[in-house]
Amino acid sequence: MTDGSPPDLSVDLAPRNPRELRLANPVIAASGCFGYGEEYAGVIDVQRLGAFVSKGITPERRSGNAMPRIIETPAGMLNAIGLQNPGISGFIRKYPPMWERWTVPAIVNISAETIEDYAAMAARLDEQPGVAGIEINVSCPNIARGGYCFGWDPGMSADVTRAVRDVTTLPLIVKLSPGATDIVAVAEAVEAAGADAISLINTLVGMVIDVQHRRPLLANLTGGLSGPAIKPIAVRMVYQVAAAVKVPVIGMGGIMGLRDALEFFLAGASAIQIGTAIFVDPGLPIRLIDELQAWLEHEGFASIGQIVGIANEGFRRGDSAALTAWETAGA
Amino acid sequence: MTDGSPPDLSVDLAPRNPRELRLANPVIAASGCFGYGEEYAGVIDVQRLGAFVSKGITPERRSGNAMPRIIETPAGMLNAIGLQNPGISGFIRKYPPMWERWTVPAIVNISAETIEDYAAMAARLDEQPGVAGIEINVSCPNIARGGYCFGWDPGMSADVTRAVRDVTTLPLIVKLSPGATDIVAVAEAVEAAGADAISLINTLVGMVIDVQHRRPLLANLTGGLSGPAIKPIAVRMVYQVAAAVKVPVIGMGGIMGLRDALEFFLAGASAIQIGTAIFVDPGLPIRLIDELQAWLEHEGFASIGQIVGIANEGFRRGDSAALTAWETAGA
Amino acid sequence: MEMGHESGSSREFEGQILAIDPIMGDSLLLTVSAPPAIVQRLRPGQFFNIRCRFPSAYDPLLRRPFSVYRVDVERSALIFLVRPYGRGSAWLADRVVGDRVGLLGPLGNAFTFSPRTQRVLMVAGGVGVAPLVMLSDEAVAKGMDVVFIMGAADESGLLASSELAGSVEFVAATDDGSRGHRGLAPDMTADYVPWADQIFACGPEPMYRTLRAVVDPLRVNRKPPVQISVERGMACGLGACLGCVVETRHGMVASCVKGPVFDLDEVIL
Amino acid sequence: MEMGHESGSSREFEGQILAIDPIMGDSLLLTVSAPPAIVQRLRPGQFFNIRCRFPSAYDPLLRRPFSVYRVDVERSALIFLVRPYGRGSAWLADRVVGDRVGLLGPLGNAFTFSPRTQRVLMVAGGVGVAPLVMLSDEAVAKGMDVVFIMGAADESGLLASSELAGSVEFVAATDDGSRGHRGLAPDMTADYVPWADQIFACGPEPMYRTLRAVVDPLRVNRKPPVQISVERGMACGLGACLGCVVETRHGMVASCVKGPVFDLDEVIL
Ligand SMILES: Cc1cc2nc3c(=O)[nH]c(=O)nc-3n(C[C@H](O)[C@H](O)[C@H](O)COP(=O)(O)OP(=O)(O)OC[C@H]3O[C@@H](n4cnc5c(N)ncnc54)[C@H](O)[C@@H]3O)c2cc1C
Ligand SMILES: Cc1cc2nc3c(=O)[nH]c(=O)nc-3n(C[C@H](O)[C@H](O)[C@H](O)COP(=O)(O)OP(=O)(O)OC[C@H]3O[C@@H](n4cnc5c(N)ncnc54)[C@H](O)[C@@H]3O)c2cc1C
Ligand SMILES: Cc1cc2nc3c(=O)[nH]c(=O)nc-3n(C[C@H](O)[C@H](O)[C@H](O)COP(=O)(O)O)c2cc1C
Ligand SMILES: Cc1cc2nc3c(=O)[nH]c(=O)nc-3n(C[C@H](O)[C@H](O)[C@H](O)COP(=O)(O)O)c2cc1C
Ligand code: FES
Ligand code: FES
Repeated sequence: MTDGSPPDLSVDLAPRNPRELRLANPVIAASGCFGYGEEYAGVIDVQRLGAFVSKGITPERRSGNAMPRIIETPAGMLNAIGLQNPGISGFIRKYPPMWERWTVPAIVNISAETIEDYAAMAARLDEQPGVAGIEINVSCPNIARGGYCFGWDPGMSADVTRAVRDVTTLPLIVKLSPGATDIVAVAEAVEAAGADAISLINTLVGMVIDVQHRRPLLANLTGGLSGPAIKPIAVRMVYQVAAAVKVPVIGMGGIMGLRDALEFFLAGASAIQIGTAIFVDPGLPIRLIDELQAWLEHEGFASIGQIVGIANEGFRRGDSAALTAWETAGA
Repeated sequence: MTDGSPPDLSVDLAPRNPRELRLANPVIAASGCFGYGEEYAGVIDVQRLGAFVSKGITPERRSGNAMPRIIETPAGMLNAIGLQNPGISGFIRKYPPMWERWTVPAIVNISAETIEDYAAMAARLDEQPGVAGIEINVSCPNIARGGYCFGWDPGMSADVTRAVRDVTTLPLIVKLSPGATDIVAVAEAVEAAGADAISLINTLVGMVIDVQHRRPLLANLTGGLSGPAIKPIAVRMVYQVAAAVKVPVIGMGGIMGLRDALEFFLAGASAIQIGTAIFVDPGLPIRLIDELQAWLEHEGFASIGQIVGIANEGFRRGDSAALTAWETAGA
Repeated sequence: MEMGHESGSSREFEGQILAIDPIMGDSLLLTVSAPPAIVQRLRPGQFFNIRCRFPSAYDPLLRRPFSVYRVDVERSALIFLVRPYGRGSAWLADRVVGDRVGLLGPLGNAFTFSPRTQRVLMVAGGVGVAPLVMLSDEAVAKGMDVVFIMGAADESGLLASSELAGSVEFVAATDDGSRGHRGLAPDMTADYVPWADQIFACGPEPMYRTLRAVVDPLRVNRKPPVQISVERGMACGLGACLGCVVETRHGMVASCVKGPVFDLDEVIL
Repeated sequence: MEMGHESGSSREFEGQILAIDPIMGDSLLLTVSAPPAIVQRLRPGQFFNIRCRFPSAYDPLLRRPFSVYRVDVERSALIFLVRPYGRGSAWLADRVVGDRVGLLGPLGNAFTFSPRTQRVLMVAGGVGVAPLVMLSDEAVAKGMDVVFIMGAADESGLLASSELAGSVEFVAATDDGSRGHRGLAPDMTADYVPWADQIFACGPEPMYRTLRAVVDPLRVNRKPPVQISVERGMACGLGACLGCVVETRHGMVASCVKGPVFDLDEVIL
């Protein structure tokens, strides 16, 4: 099976884009959980990562939400950071010049409330040295549509994707929101609109009540739920979406170790992102690279690509293996 | 504040229905987690419960899904029982006659794949002694609409509600599916269609991959996620829905103790259901009744009704406190 | 069915760990206190659903079923055989004497002897040995002849024969041949099938398929009958969730209530 | 900024519990081994993010920050003061000598002495006492005069004055007056404000508001300066998640990196 050389972990996350998004390995640090990369420099060897995604950047500087912004939940956490960031201009001055001297690909996560703002940010990133790709966070309210979240609607998600695609040739990842009832419809729409890859899942909206003070605990009232608690939902969505689209899928949601990571690959993810786990186990992403390689070798696979989607028979056959009604509805 | 008498725990879950659904206390055992009541008779004093909800009943007998049907997940579990039940006829022969001799109100949970089937079941339950109310489980695929889940669509949920309302005067609870992007729209639709109360949340659809065998672990591929893991999502949805509707809201999802229960009441639930927790802590529902009473007394409330929704300022003011765009989208 | 309107006879209680003894390699025998009425009435094959975490930490969430290995009537205690395998059993194996654990039980049905049974064959695979030890004690006490076949991956996984009454004939089988016969426990049964009045087996599901293949050609009119204890992932342990069902000739039945002991000829494996 | 392309200097490691000693009622001092380089360079006020669960159980999920109470250079160990409060600290308090715990650190900035400081006032509320003990040791070693005010709910929550160097003047305050002055720690500070060159405080957030109200009228040109250590819920401890921010005159800053020590005049509480 293998010719003695170690299994190939590399992956191109933008196969239909000439600019490519080739990663040495499929382990990516997730947006909002890795700052701008430098924060973890003293703790792990950041350069060994497949890639990392920046904190979400917005058109203008944002100071974020009031405190408290995070609260632990059973096997998970809620966050309502409120996209604290220096804004696209401040960001461009500071980080891409630093990243240019790094070897690890840096992906910029962008958030906005209008289609024009998404496009304007993307245009500024297009020829920016140090930027390897863009991840569009569509889990934001669309001001023009009364605040209905872009990511909940296939049409709105596609509109954002198209607008960004029109102004940049950079590899483009669209990050889906699990709040969408029909996640496959959104995935298909953004694929058709020019996404080079699809990442999922972003957080689910949750709330914790502070019983003592009789009000929601987070200053923002609600926050995004992440961590192991949401993993089964994430794996299910990756399984569905990977079967439906041709572009690579990047899976995330609650990955805490090798077995979790393998669940996502087997479900159809070409790469994975690690978010919340980095907070509790910063060494995990680097360890995973080694563990993935060892596991592939042990199981006789020549590359990571060989295990992508093999838990889904339809995926393996190349036909779209939609889940039946009872399967999707849960039962 | 209190006149010395213990705080009043009773609640009417169908205030706009002359047949009433008056419970001695607001603690209800959830559907699918309490069998038909008799299973827990040797373990707890079932008659002390506010009420209990039967396993989901279907028009015909179902033997359920193949095994495995359950798998533990981080702070939660997935189930794909597949509605194993004797069917409405077998059910009516066996259980309501037994319940008639009990003092605890028994609510029947019904599931079907067509509107006609829902209505036909409800019609047979209408004058059935021993049945205190109906809970409609709309988390089922609508065969007439290609298997799209009833509960994901306000219109389809309302159609089922209306059809059932037309054939029975029994108190009618509609149980919402958290898979709906806009849960408030579904709640408003079923309220308008005649629901006496709304319960939420049902399980979220999830999947676990069996890494060793490289396929989904559950025979059904997916299952419903329940337990503490989903609590923040459930609390958020109860908060949103309770602010939007006038009928009582019954909250559930991951309640494991007094603090969790209080979160739901403060968010706007008039009663709560306990599901997964019963498996791990069967004594919990009865203990909760006592703990709720003691807590209300300690905090100086005269009744459970006084704390319903007080974590939501808009709810208290009586105006619909919709969350802002960023709050609902998470951020 | 009449239900207790007073506070029902609770089967949920906390036991205190009275002793922890090593057994079968990395496994442990946990002696846990329990009410006398429960200890005295316990039948071999019954099990308890044990909470395997601190009450305030919700992961792992569900209880774990454990068969009773033996009872200690004098100390009013239940003895469990715990193999540290995954998260729940590892937590349990990590306890120290004096700790308290949450028990729900006794649950399930039991192995049963037919009135005229004199010769019994036990077939145990790994930790499946647990309920058969108590059953052997009972058989010996009733004056029966017992042959106890046990299979394990290697020598360290075998029960010490001193754990069984002196009159029991102990036959060992290991996958690697490090002790006893090389092979699986069911392979050793052939010689004893014609001899036995009843066969009792407990082990992983594949073992039962092998057992069926071995014994069926040797049985006459489904005699000797074979009782097996099936292992299913469980949630409630009380027949409420229907997560633990076994397919039988009479449909899907909850193995926590109608089982875990089934007649091999009744179940579809 | 240049980054190590080789394997970075890891601040994540496992320490072994060398000793557990009771202190302040139900609290414990945990002595945990750590690399000598870390122990020797540790500054008072820095903290570690400690994993407070078994690695394979994901609830409670997040690490918990704990200040260093003292270092033991000879044993190459860090000493933490743990109050069993919620789920994480209770887990930590449940460990036994020999257990290993996961540490991430040292994290955060430190209390700093101004070059000409000779007289220092410490104001500690409850477990907030931890970093001020190490700071007092350092002040005494530098030949400074130290007054240490400590407040607690009742007598049992107070630090034994023997935990501090003999030259330290220890002033106790309890909410119920069971020992020392009846009242809050900040109420005792007034007498010492004119005397002190620097004030260092650590306790719950409301204590700082009280402290500000007490000291502000007594200070001249914001002198003596007051350094406080703020307590925020944390996730990463490294400035990456922005979950632990403190509002300052210069915006929202991560208290795990730019803090936990802040100048009282800089933060908006
Ligand atoms: C009636 C009965 C009696 C038993 N008696 C004993 C006994 O006497 N001694 C003993 O040591 N054990 C006994 N067991 C097994 C025991 O209950 C546990 O299953 C075992 O200890 C493993 O649990 P764990 O938490 O350690 O492993 P886990 O952490 O639960 O994981 C074990 C593995 O099984 C998988 N798994 C977990 N749950 C499921 C599921 N529902 N479906 C499919 N796969 C799943 C996991 O993915 C993992 O790979 C008995 C089981 C039953 C049903
Ligand atoms: C820099 C720093 C140093 C510290 N040093 C020490 C020390 O030396 N000794 C010591 O004992 N403690 C110290 N603490 C506190 C410690 O980190 C824990 O917060 C404390 O032990 C309680 O954790 P727990 O797991 O026991 O409680 P938890 O189970 O986390 O619960 C405690 C309570 O706080 C609430 N809560 C939890 N997280 C949040 C949040 N993010 N926002 C709002 N409310 C929340 C919970 O709802 C609960 O009511 C320090 C904290 C910081 C930030
Ligand atoms: C503190 C925090 C901040 C986050 N910020 C962002 C963000 O700015 N943009 C974004 O697309 N996702 C953001 N996320 C979502 C994560 O990237 C990821 O999609 C999610 O947390 C699920 O993965 P996990 O369970 O591994 O954390 C954030 C998550 C956390 C926990
Ligand atoms: C094993 C199992 C079976 C269930 N069966 C049903 C059902 O038949 N009908 C229904 O409406 N909900 C069913 N549910 C959902 C629960 O009633 C409840 O909505 C959900 O589990 C969330 O609550 P919890 O977290 O307290 O369990 C089932 C849940 C479980 C765990
Ligand atoms: S474990 Fe629930 S029915 Fe058997
Ligand atoms: S804890 Fe993450 S930034 Fe401070």
